[in-house]
Amino acid sequence: METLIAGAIDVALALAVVGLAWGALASADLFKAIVLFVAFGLVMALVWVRLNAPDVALAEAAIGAGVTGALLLAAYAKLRAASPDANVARAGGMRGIGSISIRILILLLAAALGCAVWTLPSDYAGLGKEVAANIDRSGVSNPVTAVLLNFRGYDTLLEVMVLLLALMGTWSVGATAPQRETAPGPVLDSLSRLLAPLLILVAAYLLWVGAHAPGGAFQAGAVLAAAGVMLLLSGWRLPAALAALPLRLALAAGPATFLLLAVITVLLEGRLLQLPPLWAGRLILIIETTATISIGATLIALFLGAPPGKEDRQ
Amino acid sequence: MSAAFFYALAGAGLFSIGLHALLAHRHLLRKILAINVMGSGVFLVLAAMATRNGIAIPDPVPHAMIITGIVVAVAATALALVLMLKLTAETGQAVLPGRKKEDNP
Amino acid sequence: MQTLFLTLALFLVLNLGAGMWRVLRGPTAADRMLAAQLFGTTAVAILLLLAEATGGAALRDVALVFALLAAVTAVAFVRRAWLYTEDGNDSE
Amino acid sequence: MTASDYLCAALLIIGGLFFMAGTFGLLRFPDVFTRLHALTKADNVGLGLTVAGLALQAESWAVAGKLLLIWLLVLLAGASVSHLIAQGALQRGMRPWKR
Repeated sequence: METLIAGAIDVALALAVVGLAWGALASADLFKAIVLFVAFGLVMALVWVRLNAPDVALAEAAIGAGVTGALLLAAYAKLRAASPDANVARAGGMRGIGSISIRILILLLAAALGCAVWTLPSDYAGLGKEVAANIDRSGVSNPVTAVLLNFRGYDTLLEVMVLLLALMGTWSVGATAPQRETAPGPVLDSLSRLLAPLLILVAAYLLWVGAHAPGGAFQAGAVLAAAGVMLLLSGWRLPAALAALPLRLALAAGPATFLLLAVITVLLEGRLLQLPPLWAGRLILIIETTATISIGATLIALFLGAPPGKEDRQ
Repeated sequence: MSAAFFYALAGAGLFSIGLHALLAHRHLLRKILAINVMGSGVFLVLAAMATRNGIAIPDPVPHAMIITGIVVAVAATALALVLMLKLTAETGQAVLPGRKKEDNP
Repeated sequence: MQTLFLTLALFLVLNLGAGMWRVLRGPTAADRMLAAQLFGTTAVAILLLLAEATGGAALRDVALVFALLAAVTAVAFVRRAWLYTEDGNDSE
Repeated sequence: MTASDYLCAALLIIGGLFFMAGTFGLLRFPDVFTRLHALTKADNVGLGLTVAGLALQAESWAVAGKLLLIWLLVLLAGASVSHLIAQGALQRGMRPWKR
């Protein structure tokens, strides 16, 4: 009985995910597309839970609910401000023979992908055993954190670099359209005053809990970013004194610590990011703390768009 | 068939829907959403494949990759949105300049 | 009890599907946003039920993050996007 | 099943009904203000009863406290967002529906 109901939940969630994605990509109205996409992210978090991936669910929840929606809606507002008829974009899709042949090709591809997924062997051990066998030497007991920061630390190193690169790209494009905002008002003011400290607290909690349970630097960084986004939406601006050097230090802390550690481990242990088991726990905590600050700061800066002080507002 | 395979099929479906939207729409914001949907499809297949080891705890390596992927995707989305806004400010519309005859919408 | 938890979770997932109708229909942007808000609350309830049914304590953390961030998207809508949606601007 | 199990089941089922009522109201009510009313039923009462029912089953006070915190946060978000949207709708010249 229980497996049956659980199966029904799985079927309903999978259908909902596909339906929401379809709706988001097919809707004529751009705003509707964005709202459907936000809802899609929300349901994806439930799917991760059902697939037994609570770490991923946390990341999806924090990024999807805290950053993506605000990012898309702010971009939508700027887009409409820059070109008022930008919403009328249903015209100009591919037409005629091109459209039909594209559809046939996509259907063929979908069938091929479905076949490929279907015929995969249903019992494949993966790397779970290796992770479990070495977890004692990783310094943490949550296997996902162990993979992210110890066994495959180079992935995470590259990942924080990609974040920094994305921000450099964003800053080098320069300021975009000026943005209009409605007045914040007392309700929003008190809401952000209440939420921002709580968000920072929860970010710290997720960072700490990540050592032995779902959580970690990415989730904590995303929650931290949400705190910043919330404050920015309530009319707060980074004080000028913090906008220059302190902001850059926060942005660079994670990548710099990570790079330093990579160099040291290559010199001492002979292999990139091979953490000595005795020190691994403490080193991971240091990387994670700095990475959390940098990920949070980078995502906030990405939401802001132009470098603080350079954004031209009305 | 286990639930995981059903999710994997849904992932393949998401990828296909996203690819179609990426090719069929000219508006850049829709293309950005489409790429995100494609990415989610890939993540879904990865996570579904991670449950194949037959024990309660799935393979953590794909999970770590998905988390990295989610964060990279949001950063890339932010960059893409800024580029789109810049293009709109320059040309007045959020579409890539056409190669030939196609009239402006 | 497990059966009850799971049944209620399934019921709420179906509720989500019904709420999707309001996002699709609108008619105003505020209506779509309200439906998205209900999605968030329903997801929190589903997560709490699943946490109890499957014994996954981490799911409560996911629900906590959802609850904390429930307002962010809607605030972004009110403060930024609403000025430019079809119903939001008197001049349109 | 113990008495607290029965109470838990009753609370959860009534909570689920409030979620259904909220969704139903969101679909059936005529304008944004009445739909706000429907939405907050699910937020406040639906989730409140769900949390109350689950708190009876909680294995520790810490878990019950976390459940309560989650409910309070959703209340805060729901109330603030409802206020902001209602205020915005009024400013944009939408008038509450009258029979």
